[in-house]
Amino acid sequence: MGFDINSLADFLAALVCAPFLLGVINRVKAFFAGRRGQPVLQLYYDLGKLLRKGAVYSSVSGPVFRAGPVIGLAAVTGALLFVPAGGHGALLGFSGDMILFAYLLGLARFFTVCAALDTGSSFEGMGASREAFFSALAEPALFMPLAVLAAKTGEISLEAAFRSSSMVAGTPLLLVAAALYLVFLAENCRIPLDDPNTHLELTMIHEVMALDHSGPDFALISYGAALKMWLLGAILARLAFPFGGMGWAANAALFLSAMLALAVITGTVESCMARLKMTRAPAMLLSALALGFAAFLVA
Amino acid sequence: MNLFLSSLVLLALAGAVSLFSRTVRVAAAATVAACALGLAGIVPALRGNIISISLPLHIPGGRFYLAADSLSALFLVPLFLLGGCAAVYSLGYMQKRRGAAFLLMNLLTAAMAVVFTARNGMLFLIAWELMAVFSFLLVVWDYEDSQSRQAGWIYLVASHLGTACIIALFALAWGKCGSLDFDAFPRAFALLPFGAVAALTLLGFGAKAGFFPLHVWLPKAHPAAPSHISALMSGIMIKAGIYGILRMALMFVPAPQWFGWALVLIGAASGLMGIAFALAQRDVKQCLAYSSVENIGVIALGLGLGFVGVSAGRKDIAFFGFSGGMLHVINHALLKGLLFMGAGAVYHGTGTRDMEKLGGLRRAMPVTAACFMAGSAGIAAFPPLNGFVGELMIYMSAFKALSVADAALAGLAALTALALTGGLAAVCFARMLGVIFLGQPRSAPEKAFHEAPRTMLAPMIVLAALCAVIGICPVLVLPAVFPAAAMFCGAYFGADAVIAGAGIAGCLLGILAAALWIFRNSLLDGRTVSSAPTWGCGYSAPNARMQYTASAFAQPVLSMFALAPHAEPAKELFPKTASFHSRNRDLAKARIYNPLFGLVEDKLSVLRVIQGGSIHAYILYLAVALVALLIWALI
Amino acid sequence: MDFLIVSLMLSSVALCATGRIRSLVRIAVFQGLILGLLAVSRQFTAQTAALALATVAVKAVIFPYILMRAVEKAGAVLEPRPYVGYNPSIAVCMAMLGISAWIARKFSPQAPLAAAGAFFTMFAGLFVIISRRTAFSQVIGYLALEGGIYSFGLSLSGDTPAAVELGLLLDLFAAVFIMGIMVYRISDEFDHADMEKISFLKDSGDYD
Amino acid sequence: MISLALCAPALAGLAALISGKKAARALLTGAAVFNLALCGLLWRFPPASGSWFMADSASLIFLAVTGLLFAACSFYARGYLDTLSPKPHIFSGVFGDEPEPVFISFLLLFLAAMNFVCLSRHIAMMWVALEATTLVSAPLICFHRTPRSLEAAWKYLMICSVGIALALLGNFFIASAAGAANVPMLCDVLRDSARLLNPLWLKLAFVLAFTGYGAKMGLAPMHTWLPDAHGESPSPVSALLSGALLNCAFLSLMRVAAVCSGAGLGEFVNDVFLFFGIASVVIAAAFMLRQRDYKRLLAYSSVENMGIIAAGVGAGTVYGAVLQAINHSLVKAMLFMASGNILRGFRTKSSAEVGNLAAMPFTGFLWAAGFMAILGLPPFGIFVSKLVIIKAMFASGHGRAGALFIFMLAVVFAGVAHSVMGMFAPSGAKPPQGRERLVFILPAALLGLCALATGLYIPQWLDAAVKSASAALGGAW
Repeated sequence: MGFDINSLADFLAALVCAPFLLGVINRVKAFFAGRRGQPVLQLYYDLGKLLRKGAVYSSVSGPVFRAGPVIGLAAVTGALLFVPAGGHGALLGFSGDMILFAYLLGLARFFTVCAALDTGSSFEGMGASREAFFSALAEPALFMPLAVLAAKTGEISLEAAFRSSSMVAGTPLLLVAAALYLVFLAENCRIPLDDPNTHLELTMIHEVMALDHSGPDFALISYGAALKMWLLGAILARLAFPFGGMGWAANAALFLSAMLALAVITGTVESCMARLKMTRAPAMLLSALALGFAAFLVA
Repeated sequence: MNLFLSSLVLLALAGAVSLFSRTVRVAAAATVAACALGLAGIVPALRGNIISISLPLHIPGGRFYLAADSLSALFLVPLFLLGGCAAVYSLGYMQKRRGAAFLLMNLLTAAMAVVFTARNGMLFLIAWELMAVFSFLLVVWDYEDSQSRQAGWIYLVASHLGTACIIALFALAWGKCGSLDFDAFPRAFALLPFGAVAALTLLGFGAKAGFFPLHVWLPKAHPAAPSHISALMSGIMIKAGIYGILRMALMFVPAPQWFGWALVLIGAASGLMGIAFALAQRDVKQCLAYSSVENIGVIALGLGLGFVGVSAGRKDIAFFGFSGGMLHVINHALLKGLLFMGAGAVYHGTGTRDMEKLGGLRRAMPVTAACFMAGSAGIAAFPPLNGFVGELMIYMSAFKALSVADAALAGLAALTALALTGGLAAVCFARMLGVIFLGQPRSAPEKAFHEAPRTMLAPMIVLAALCAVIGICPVLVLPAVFPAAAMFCGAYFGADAVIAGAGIAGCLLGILAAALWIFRNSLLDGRTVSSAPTWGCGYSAPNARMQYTASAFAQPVLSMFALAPHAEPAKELFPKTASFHSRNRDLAKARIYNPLFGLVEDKLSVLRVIQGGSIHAYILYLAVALVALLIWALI
Repeated sequence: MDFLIVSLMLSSVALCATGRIRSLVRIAVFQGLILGLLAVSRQFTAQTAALALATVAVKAVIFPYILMRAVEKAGAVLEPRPYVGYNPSIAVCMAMLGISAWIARKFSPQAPLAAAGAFFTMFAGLFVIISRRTAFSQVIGYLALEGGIYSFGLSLSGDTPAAVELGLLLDLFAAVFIMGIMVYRISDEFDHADMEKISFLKDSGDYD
Repeated sequence: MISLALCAPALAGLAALISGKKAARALLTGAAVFNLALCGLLWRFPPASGSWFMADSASLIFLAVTGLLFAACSFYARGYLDTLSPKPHIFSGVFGDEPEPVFISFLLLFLAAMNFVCLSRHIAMMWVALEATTLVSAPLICFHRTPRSLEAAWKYLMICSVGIALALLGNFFIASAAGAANVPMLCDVLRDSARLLNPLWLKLAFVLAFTGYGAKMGLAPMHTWLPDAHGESPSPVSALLSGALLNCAFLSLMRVAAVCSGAGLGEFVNDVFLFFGIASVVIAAAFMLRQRDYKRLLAYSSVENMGIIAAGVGAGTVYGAVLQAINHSLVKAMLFMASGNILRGFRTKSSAEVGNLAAMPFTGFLWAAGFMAILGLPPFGIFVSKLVIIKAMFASGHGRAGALFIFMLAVVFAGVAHSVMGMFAPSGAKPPQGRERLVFILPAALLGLCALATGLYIPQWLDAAVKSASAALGGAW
């Protein structure tokens, strides 16, 4: 557990600079497109603006619509508690928190889908249906890398797995990282699967579910999305760059640079790949699952 | 033990009283009292010491021998809980012939209680078939419509085929050890070939539990019964199959490696196929019935991992597997009971069970909506509620099995199946919740729907509360689960940390959500909050029917399983007609059972030419029989 | 003794060969007489004599009366074609004779002819019942069957007690009497007695 | 005492022949009650076995069952005869019925003949009695003189007489074997000293007796007369035929089988029983699947149950077989009476045309309970005896036969459940008006209660009697 100051500091750092990642990704995409692009801190400004605004609710929607964003964010922050976000251990950890981590993400998705359905609009329904379908496939894809970690280290707690010595290494590490990266792209609706800044409702998946949210609710949702990106990014980073040994400052710096690198990579991937056809999307998720299997067999 | 027996007698009496007295309220109170008495009766068994009673029963091989150990107690707890709730629920739900319905329900509960405690083969079989008969009479409750008659017939035949395997198993054992008592069965099973015993057990009890290829009757029978009866059946009766397998497994312990494997594969198949078919259904109760098949699959996964752990010698894998499976038995009983009662309330309020015609019931039936949401979140196994705790244990067992050489593949198979099933379950219940309760009503105007009466809501609230409480502090239900799991693989104390962790996580989540909710409200109270029609992307005349329907919601997922709803494309240049229908043909039934029954009938109808009506042919048969016998005698 | 048995066998062959009802009845009467004589010839005591007389009375007197009454009632005397033609049925008789001889030799070495005769009459009776179409001939076939078994009983077994003998006779008489009434009623009801056409009660495949 | 049990019904039968309608009915019920009382007496003080007759436990059991059934049927017949209006029966067209006294006298003679079979000790005398039952019951079948019942009666008479003639030949074989070893032709004596008899002759005798008595008992392939006879005869008569007569045939077959198995032919005897038992169940199942006439359905279920009993004997448990015979008689008689009520209510024999049976609540309940019993559902006795037989089959190593047996029972269950449920469905059929008379309900209900009793609690004396009966008939427990 080690409820020490460092992990608390990491947790707060994560809360603060989660939206920063999105800014970096947008800047990288703009750079590739030859534009100056929006300021890196754009998401902070949006959040601040939204939090000060009122809200417009659809006459059709009810309490579920209002509870959706709140529970979504709560679940994601809950998941963050268990992830060794900084250079050190996670705030909380018990044997079996990998499963809790995956199911908390599932809970967040479940409530966003219900909130979307509550609006009674056909577009949000379509988004909800697609999101539900992809999440059904993403769940096993997420479990597989975690399973490999558990199998190698014999630990079923995220924090313990990362701290243990017999970490995944060599080719299995590559396979696990690739699988996790695919899941990262799917969960955070990046280009190959879903286009974050499309304006045609029929093509959106993740965005259309937030179509009817306004004011503080929309702020909570976008902050939740950013936090989720930071979450999965943290796992990827901890996996790719084995930390440990150095002081808190050095670890934190190394971790932040890793996250930055991840954001840049995502930006480049988004700019030079077109979006997959809707029927091809499950193929990508199943390939993530296959990579996981391969990692398991090789490890 | 006499407390337990007196509860059974009281149950029967309450039923009989309800038959004659006009108000069924008295009988309901008596039934609830009987269930409470029953619960009190099995408390000593929960703590591990076996209570038993044995009287002579004057039929060959029969002995009135009841004994409740911790395994029986595990199954009796949800039985009495649901039995009481169903009794209260039926007060509001049943309109016609209430007395008879009450009698049958009470007798069904009593028969199930005897099944869980019988220690003599003859008594077990009698209680088993009585359970089937009473539930059959309740399935064909409104025998006016041919649909429920057909369902009743399929149910009766399927349960009879299952019982035939059990009868064969008991007869084999009786032949070998000369007595029908369960205590003598281990001796008999040692002599019998293990393959035969295991096959008969899995077939016989699997048919009642609803394993994948044998589940065909379940989605037809459960929806036809009145809702509180399908709650009882889905919650407890299919668990009798699981109980049977466990009871028999106790007798041929140690089971070889492949038995655990078989259960894991069956569990995976049942889970995936169950939830896939559930997604393809339009009828609420059929969807819930198929999800029962899926949950039975999950339980089978847990038990399978338990047996794999036992044969691999790892006590922790086994303990997690068994306790996960058994915890899921209790959780599923409560959750499925809650969901079926919810579906009953919907049917009671709206008069229809077809999801495509419902929608927006949240406004008309707020309490039912809240309970149904709690149930769906629970059964999709999300953290704060009790479904998560059961599946967490099974996951732990799967994860731990990964690092053991010969159990790794089983663990991997279980893990992927459970993950995919969990994902699809979330989709299925989001769909059901969204399509029925959220959005706008798709058919009749809202005021026609009315909330269920208080007597129906009370049990639902009680069940929802129970689920939440078990989810938050699972330590409440452990005394029922851990001793039962320990019967199979010895006590193991690592599990308490996991359970405590899950509980803490649940509370934490609650606190976080509450904090955010307060934060959000504080932001909004100063601001202008207005309401407007949903953003229809500028479409000029949106109407309620444009909402996403159940089959539309499930279409992408089903396209993977070749169960997608069938859309008839318009063929002419200027299409006048185009049609869309979503038939939910049950693959197993169409591909396995219809051809099988057809084959049996053709083969047998060949024999029908014997009765040709001509007396000469008849006497010829006589002569031929004589000659054949003569030849047989002389060779 | 052997002469009686041979004539019994010959009458059985005649039974299979003839078609018309009246000649069938005459052969049945003849067989009855032979059986009576057979009973007496084995051992002549007051008891066997009385029984023989009773057998002859039943088979030769009462039964033809009943059957002829039924035949007049039926009117249509023409015997429809039987399943197995008259000539081939004689060939069948030969085969049956061979079989009964083989069985007799195998079972009662000490009196092969008597056993063979009995078996042959029995098989002939059975054959007539199976191959003829009208109820009349079936009754006569039954009588021949009964006679064959009775002759076997006489030749083989020891002295069956009088009560059993009487019982057998009583049964035979009742059987003949009931069959006679039944045939009479059938011919009255269907105004023919061809059992081929009277076969409404059947289960075989006319429905799904 | 025994001779009284025989003569009383015979004399009553003859007296009924000549007396008027009122007196005949009084005689009928009087004789029935007297017979039942006599059975009770015989049970209390079992008399010594005379030269011709004896009352060992097997005969006592079947005597009691026949007596009970006859009593129930006699009360039912009183009501049945009332409903026969003087004008000809509806669907019998032109033909009137037999005069009532004739019907009653034949019924009583039928009882006398059955008692004769149960109590007889001499094997040939038993044959005579069985032949008498056939002859007496043939006119009973065509009581309504409809063309179909005439045909059924003729087939019944012809097939059974030919069968029993073969059995007579079997008797003569036994007589010659016994004559050679000068052993008297008495069942129990023969059984005890079976070792001395020439086994080849006994084997032949068993084959002939099996064909003959098997035809009378309704074992396939000699069963062809049974569906026609039981389907077409009036319901009290078919109740007696199915319930009591098949048992007598079974008893006589077991007497001969006891002698043969005593002489060391047990292996062959059991194999024959098992083979023909399973064959009967299979053939009966074939006809019960798509059966449209509910009385014929009951008849085929009798064939099936006789097959079960024969399979029980073949599997080595005569105890199970006798228990099954008792249970089957009780339930089958009840079902035939209920079918009589349905026939009278709906005027049709085809189960498709019968609908909303709930309009006749009592008969409906009896019909449902009866079929639950006959299909072997637990609270009733047949479930217990079937389980004993299945256990014996597996214990005696006939695993595959046991599996086929259970599968066929399941097929029968499916077919029958489907057609019976169809009769409860609300269809176009107009439900009968008027209240159901007690005389039609009470006898059936009493028999149903007995069947339920044997399912839940077999009293000590009955258990002992069945055990000694199975020992007497040469079977292990």
